[in-house]
Amino acid sequence: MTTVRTDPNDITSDPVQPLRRGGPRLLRTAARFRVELVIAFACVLVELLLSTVQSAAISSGNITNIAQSAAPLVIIALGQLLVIVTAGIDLSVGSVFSLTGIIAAAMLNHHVPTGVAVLGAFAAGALCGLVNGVCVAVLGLAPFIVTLVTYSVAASLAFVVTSGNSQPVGSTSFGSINSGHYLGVPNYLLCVIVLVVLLQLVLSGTTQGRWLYAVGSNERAARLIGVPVRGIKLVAYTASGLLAAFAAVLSVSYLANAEATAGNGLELQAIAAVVIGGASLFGGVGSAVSALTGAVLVTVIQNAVNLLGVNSFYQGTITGLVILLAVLAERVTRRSRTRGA
Amino acid sequence: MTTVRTDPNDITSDPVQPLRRGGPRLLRTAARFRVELVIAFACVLVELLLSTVQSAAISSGNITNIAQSAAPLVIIALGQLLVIVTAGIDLSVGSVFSLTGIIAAAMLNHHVPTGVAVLGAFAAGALCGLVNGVCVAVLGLAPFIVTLVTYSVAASLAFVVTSGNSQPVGSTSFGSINSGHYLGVPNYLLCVIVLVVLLQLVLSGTTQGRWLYAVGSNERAARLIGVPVRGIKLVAYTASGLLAAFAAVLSVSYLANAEATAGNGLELQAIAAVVIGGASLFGGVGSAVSALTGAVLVTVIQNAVNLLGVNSFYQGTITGLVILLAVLAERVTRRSRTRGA
Amino acid sequence: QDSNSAAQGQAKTVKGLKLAYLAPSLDISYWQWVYSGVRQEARKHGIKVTQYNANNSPGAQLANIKTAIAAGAKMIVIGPVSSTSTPPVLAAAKAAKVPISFAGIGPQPGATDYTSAITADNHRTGVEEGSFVCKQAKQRGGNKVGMLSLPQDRENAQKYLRGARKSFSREGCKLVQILQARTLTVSEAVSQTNDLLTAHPDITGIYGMYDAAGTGAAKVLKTRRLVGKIALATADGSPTTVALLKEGTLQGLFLQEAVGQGTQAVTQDVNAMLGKPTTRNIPLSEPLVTTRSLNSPDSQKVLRRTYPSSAGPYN
Amino acid sequence: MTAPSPPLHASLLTVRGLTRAFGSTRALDGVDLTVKAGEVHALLGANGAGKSTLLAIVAGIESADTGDLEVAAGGSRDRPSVAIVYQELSLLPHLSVLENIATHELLLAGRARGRRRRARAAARAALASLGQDTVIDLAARVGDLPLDRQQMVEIARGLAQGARLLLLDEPTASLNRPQVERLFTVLRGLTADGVGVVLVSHRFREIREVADVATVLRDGRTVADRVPLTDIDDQALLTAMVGDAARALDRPTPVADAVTGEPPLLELPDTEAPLRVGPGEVVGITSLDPSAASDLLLRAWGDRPHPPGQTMRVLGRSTARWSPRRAVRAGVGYVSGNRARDGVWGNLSVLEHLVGPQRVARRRLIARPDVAAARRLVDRFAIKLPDLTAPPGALSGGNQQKMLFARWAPLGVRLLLLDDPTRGVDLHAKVDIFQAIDEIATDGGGALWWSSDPEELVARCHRVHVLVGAQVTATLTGTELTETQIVDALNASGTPAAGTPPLLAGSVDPVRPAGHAGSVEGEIQ
Ligand SMILES: Nc1ncnc2c1ncn2[C@@H]1O[C@H](COP(=O)(O)OP(=O)(O)OP(=O)(O)O)[C@@H](O)[C@H]1O
Ligand SMILES: Nc1ncnc2c1ncn2[C@@H]1O[C@H](COP(=O)(O)OP(=O)(O)OP(=O)(O)O)[C@@H](O)[C@H]1O
Ligand SMILES: [Mg+2]
Ligand SMILES: [Mg+2]
Repeated sequence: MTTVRTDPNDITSDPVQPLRRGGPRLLRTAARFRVELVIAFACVLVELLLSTVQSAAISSGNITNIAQSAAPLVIIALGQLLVIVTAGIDLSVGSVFSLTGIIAAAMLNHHVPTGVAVLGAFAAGALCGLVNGVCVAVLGLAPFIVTLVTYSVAASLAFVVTSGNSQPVGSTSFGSINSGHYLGVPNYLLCVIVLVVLLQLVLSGTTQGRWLYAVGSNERAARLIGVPVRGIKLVAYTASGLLAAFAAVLSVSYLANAEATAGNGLELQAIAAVVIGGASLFGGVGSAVSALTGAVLVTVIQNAVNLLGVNSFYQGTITGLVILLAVLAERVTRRSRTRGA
Repeated sequence: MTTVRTDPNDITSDPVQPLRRGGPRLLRTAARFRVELVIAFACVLVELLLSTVQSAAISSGNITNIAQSAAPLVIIALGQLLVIVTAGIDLSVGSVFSLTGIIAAAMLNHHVPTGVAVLGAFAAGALCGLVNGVCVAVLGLAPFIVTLVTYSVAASLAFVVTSGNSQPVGSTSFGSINSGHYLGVPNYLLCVIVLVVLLQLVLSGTTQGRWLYAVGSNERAARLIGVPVRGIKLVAYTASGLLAAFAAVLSVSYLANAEATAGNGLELQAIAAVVIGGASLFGGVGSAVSALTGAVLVTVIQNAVNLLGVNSFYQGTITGLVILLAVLAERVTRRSRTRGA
Repeated sequence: QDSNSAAQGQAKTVKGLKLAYLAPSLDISYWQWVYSGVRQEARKHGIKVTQYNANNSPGAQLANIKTAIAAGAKMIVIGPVSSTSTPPVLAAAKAAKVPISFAGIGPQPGATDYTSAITADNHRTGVEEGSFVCKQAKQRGGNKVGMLSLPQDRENAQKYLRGARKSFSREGCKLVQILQARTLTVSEAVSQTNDLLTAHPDITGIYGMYDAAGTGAAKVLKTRRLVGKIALATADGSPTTVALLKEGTLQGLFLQEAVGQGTQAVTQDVNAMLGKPTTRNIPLSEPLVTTRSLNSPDSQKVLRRTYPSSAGPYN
Repeated sequence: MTAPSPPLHASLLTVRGLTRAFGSTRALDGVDLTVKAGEVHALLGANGAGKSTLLAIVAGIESADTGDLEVAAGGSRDRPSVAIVYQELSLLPHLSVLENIATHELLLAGRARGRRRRARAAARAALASLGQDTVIDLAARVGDLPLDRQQMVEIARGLAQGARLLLLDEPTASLNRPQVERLFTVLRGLTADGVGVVLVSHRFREIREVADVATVLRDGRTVADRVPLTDIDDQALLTAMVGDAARALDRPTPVADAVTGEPPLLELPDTEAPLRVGPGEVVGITSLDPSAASDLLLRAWGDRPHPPGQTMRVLGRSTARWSPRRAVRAGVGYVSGNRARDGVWGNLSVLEHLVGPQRVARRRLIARPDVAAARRLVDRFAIKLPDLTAPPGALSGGNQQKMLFARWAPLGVRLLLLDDPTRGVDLHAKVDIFQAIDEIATDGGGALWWSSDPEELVARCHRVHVLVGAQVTATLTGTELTETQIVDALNASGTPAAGTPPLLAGSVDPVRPAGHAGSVEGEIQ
C-alpha cells in the first residue's frame, strides 16, 4: 500500500490544475500539494519574521508549545476534513470534544481503569458522530442543521454529566497518554503524525478514501456507479466524532483537567483550518496534509501574536489579517500558474 | 409592483416541485411556500402545546416579548439569506452587529445627533459587508474564510472602539427608534414586516433578485448570459453587513446599552434560521419568508424552554431536539408529496 | 387572578412562590455556585427557583426576565451580563413590581429601582491581589509580572486590572504583558502562559484573574519545573485551584464568595416581599487564602461560602 | 471471459408494456423493446420521446410503474450485465480519468493484489480502443477536460465494464467525425463478440453506418419495433418519429447572401488568414480541439481575455473592454452545447431560463416575466415540457438544449456565437433552429458556428474555417465545402499534440484494433 502514495498518477487534491504529463515526480507531488505547500511556507515565514523580533520564537521550547497546542486542533481538523470532502460540515466537534473530555475525566474520577475511560470517551464520540451520520445519510437532513443540533445537545450534556463542574484528573497513567514518549518522540506528536499519514494514505490510496471524494464530487454519479453513498457518509461523520474524542482524550491527558466548555469555538477553528489548507466546502477537494497545515497556521499565528505582546484588543484583527494574507498568497500563486500555463 | 407577488407564473423558490398548471391560486402559493408553512405551523404548535401547561404563553405580553427578541435575528437572517442564496456564507454578521452597535452608542455618548449615529452605524456595517464582497467577488477568495476573518477583525475592533467598555445609551430619541409606534404598530415590528415584505418582493419580483438565484444556482451559466455576477455578490454581502447594522441599531435602541459581545453566536443562529426555513447552503434556494419563519422558530423554542422552566443544563438538548423535529416534519411532508405525485 | 397579589411588602409568606435566577452565562462555574447558594436559601423558605441563561447577550437577558415574569416569578436574583445592560431589566422588574437583587455584578451606577446588590469588590481585590503577587514576585528576585486576564469588556475585569495596576506601580512591579482570555478554558490559559513565559522568561509572578487561569498557569509551571520560582495567585477558586493551593503550586487564592452572594440575594428579596428592611449595597471582599492558611477554620468557612460541597472537597 | 457468451441472435433484453409517469407527464406509455446479442440496435425518437427514461429503467436506475423487463445477459458482481453511457454525463469531476474509467476496479472491487495495475491497464486499453490514449492523460482531472473528452471518458467507462448489453445514450452528440468513426469500429468489434448495443442518436447517417435494426418511440410508445434499417428510408423514419408533422429533410440552403461592402459583424484581423463574419453570413469553424473554438467564441463573447496583442472587433466595436453583458446589449447571442455547465440553472424554472437574456438586455427593475412570449417560444421550438414553472431537470436533454437556444429568438440578435448549439436536438427540431439562424442572416445578421457535426456545417454555412488554436489554416467555400473536404482539412491541420490523431474518414483499419473492449476484458480477468 505504500506504493500508492507516490503513484504519479494518483489524483491531485487540487481542483484547478490539470497536471502536465511527465515531469519529475517531485514536481508533480509538489503541484499536487501546492496549496498545502504555500500554507506551510506561510507558517515558516511567520515564525522566521517573528524570530527577528523575539528570538525565543524558534527555540525548541516554543516549537514544542506550538506542536502541543496544535495537536488537538489538527486531529479535529482531520475529522472535519473527512466530512467536508463529502460536501458536508460538522459543527458538533467542539461540543463533542467537551463532552467526551468530561466523560473520560468523570470516569477516571470514579476510579474506572484508564483504558476503559478512554474507550468510553471514544464510544461517546463515535456515537455522536453516528447520530450525525444517520440524520444526514439516512434521513437526508441538512448537515448544517443536524450537526448544529448535535452541537447544542452535546454542549448541554457536557454540563449535565458533572453539573458544570470542571474535573481535575489525577491519574498518572492517563497523564502519560499525552506526555509519554516512544522512540524519543512524544506521544501527542506521534499521534498527530500517525493520524495524518494514515488518513492521507486512506484518502489517496484506498477504495473508501476515493469514495469520499466521489461522494463529494458528484453524489448522484457516485450512487449510479454503485458507491455506497450512505455508508461512506456514515463513516465520515462517525470518524469525525471519534477523532474529536481522540483529541479530547489527548487534551485532557495533557491538561489533567476537563471542562464543559473546553471545546468552545473549536468547530469554527477546525473548519477554518481545513478551508485555509485548501479544501472546498462544496466537497471533493482536500487532503489530510491540508488539515495539518491549516491547523498549524492558525496555531502559529496565535502564538506569534501572543509572543509579540500585541494588545489583546487588536489580536483578532492581526490574526484575521494574517490569515487573509496567507489565503491571498495562495490565490496569487494559483493565478500566476494559470497565466503562465 | 404588488401584482408581481401574486403572479401565478412567478417562479417558486422551491427547486424540486414542478407546480401543476392551473389549480387555485391559493394552493399554488401554499405549494411555493411549503417549507415556510410547515415551519410556521411548527411555531404555532409549540406555542399552543405550551399554553396547555403555561397559560401565559399565549398572553399578549409573551407574544410581544417573542416578537421583540426575534426582531434582530430576523433582520440578520434576511441579510444572511441574500448571501446564502448566492451559495456564499456570512460568518461576520455577529461581530458586525456588536461593532456597529458599539459605534452607534459611542457616537451618541459623544453627543452626535441620533440620525448621524444611526447613519454612522449603517455605514460601518455596509463597509464590513463591502469588504467581504470585494474579497469574495473580486479577489475570488472562499466566503467562509473571508467572513471568518471579518468576524475576527470586527469583533476585535468592537473592543477597540470603547476599550471594551459597554456603553449605556441615554438618548431618548434613539430609544424611540425601537419603542416608537406608527399607526399603532410598534416600530421594531414595522421594521421587520417592511423588510421581510420588501426583500421578498425584491427576491421574487425584481431582476436583481432573480439574478441572486441564478448566481447561486449556476454561477458560470449566469456569467455567460451577462449577469453581473460580481456586482450581485457585492450587493448581497454589503446588504448583509447593512442589515446586521440595522439589527444592531434596533437592539441597542431597545436595550439602551451596547456591548462588544452583544452579537456573539448570532451568525450561527442566523444561518440556522435560514437553513431551517428551507434555504440550501449550496445556493439558489430560499425566500425572505423562510428567514422569518426560521428565526421565529428558533426564538419560540427558546421562549418555550424558558417558560417551562427547563433546567438550563438541559435547554440545549431540548432546543436541539425540537429543531430536529421541525426539520424532520418538513422532510416528511416533502417525502409524502413526492410519493403521492 | 391578580398577578400582583403577592406584590412587594404585601405578602404574609413567601412559601410556594417562584423565584427566577438570571445567569449571564454558564461558561463559568461561578454562576452555578451562585445558583447553588440561591437554591440553598430558597429551600429554607419553600421557594421554587428557575434558572435562566443569557449566554452573555443583553438581548437574551431582557427576554429572560420578561419570560420569567410571564411564567409567574415573584422574586428575581440576577447576575447581569454587564452593569450597563441593567436599566431595561430594572424597568421590567419595576413594571411587574417584583423585587430584584444583584449577585456578583451590580446595576448601572445611579440606578435606584432595585432591592439589593451583593457584589464582590473587584477593585479592592485587584489592589490586594496585585500587592500579593508583587510581593511574592520580589521575594523571588524580580519585579516583572504577567497577567492572565478576563476579557476586558467585562467591568469586573477592568476593575481588577485598575486595582492591580495601582498596586504594581505603588510597590514597584512591572506588568509586562496582559493576555486576555476568549474562551476561558484551561487549554487557552495553558497556551497563553506558555507564550507569556516564552516572550518574557524573566517574570517572577503571574496574576490570574479567573479560575481556569490559575489551573492553566499551574499546569505550565509544573511542566516547566518553575513551581516556586514564579509566584502564582488567582481570583475565584474552585476545587481544582484549592488543590493546587494546597500542594503549593499556587500561593494565593482570592475567593469570590459565590454561594454567599446567592444566599444573601435571596434573603434580601424575601425581606422585600415580607416588608422587612433590606440593605441596598452589600460589597463583599474577596478574602485571601494562602497555602499556609488553608486549613484554618476561617478559611474553611470562606470556602463553604465560595462553592458548594457538590463541586468537590474543600481541602 | 468467464461468462459464457450467449449465442448470436438470442434476446438479451425484452421489454413489454413498460410505463413510467412523472407527475402528469407520461414519459413511457407501454413501450416494447427487444435487443438481441450481436446487434447494434438504434433507439430513435424525437426529443422527449422517452429514450433516456427507457434506458435508465433498463439499467436499473429508474423504476418503471408497470410492465415487464427481462435482461437475459446474466451479470455478476465483477461483471455487470448492463453498462450505460448517460446522455447527461455522470462523471466525478474532481477525480482522475483513471478513476472515472476503472470505477469498478478502483472504487468497487475489493483489495485484491495488483488492482491498481489492472485498473490502469484496463483504463488505458479502453481509451486506446477509442484512439484517445495519446490525448487523454490518465492522471488528468476529469473536470478539466473539454466536453468531447469527458464524453470519451464516459464511453471508455462503459466499455471497460465488459457488459453483455451496452446502452449508449447519445454518445456521439459532442464527438467529432473521427472520434465517431473510432467509436463505431469498437462497437462493430463488440457485436462480433456477441455484445448487444443500444444506440441513441439523432444523426441518421451515423445510425445507418453502424446500426442493424431500429426501434422508434413516439410520446412514450413504440411505433416501430425492430425495423431493419435496410427496409426503411430516412423520410419514413422521421415520419415514424414525429407523425404527420414531419417536415422535408432536404433542408433549404441558406437563403441570404453575404452583403458586400457592409462592415463585418465580427473580425479577427490578427491571424494569418483573418476570420470574418459579414452581414448575412453564416460562418462555420471547425478544429480537432474543440476548446480552441470554444476559446475563440468566448473571446468574441467577452468571457475570456484576448491573448496579449490580439484584438477582435464585434459589431463594429472594439472588444478590448468586452463582457457578455455588453455583448448582449450590443446584439450578440451565445449558445453553448455544454448545457449542464454553461446554461442550466438547476434551481430555477424553464420560464426563468427563457427570459434570462431579455432581462440582461432590457435593464428593467421589475422582473415580470412575459409568460405569453415564453409560451410562443415553447410552441415555436416545440419544447416539450410539463409546465413553464417546471425545473429544467423535468425536460429531456434535447428539450433543455432547445430551451437554451430559443431564449435568444425574441432579442433581435444580429450576431450569434454558437458552440455546438444543436447538441442532442432531434432532426425535426433542428429545422426550427436552422430557420431561426436563417432569419437572422436574412435580416443582415450572421453567425459564427462551431459544430461537432460536419454535416450540419456543410448544410448551413456559407464558409467554413479550419482552426488550429486561433489561427485559420484553411477556408472552405462553395463546391469545396463538403464533409470529406472538412475531414481532410482537419486531418491536415492536426498535429498529435493539438488534438485527436489524424484519422481519415473511412480509412479505419477494418481489423479489430488490439485494444478494443473484448481484449480489455481479457486483461482484467
Ligand atoms: N424528472 C422528471 N420529471 C418530470 N418529467 C420528466 C422527468 N424526466 C423526464 N421527464 C419527461 O419524460 C419525457 C421523456 O424524457 P426523456 O429524457 O426520456 O426523453 P428523450 O427521448 O431521452 O429525449 P432527448 O432526445 O431530448 O434526450 C419528457 O417529456 C420529459 O419531460
Ligand atoms: N470572466 C472572465 N474574466 C476573466 N478571465 C476569465 C473569465 N472567465 C474565464 N476566464 C479565464 O479562463 C480560465 C478558465 O476558465 P473556466 O475554467 O471557467 O473555463 P474553461 O477553460 O472553458 O473550462 P474547461 O476548458 O475546463 O471546460 C480562467 O482561469 C480565467 O483565466
Ligand atoms: Mg434523452
Ligand atoms: Mg475550456
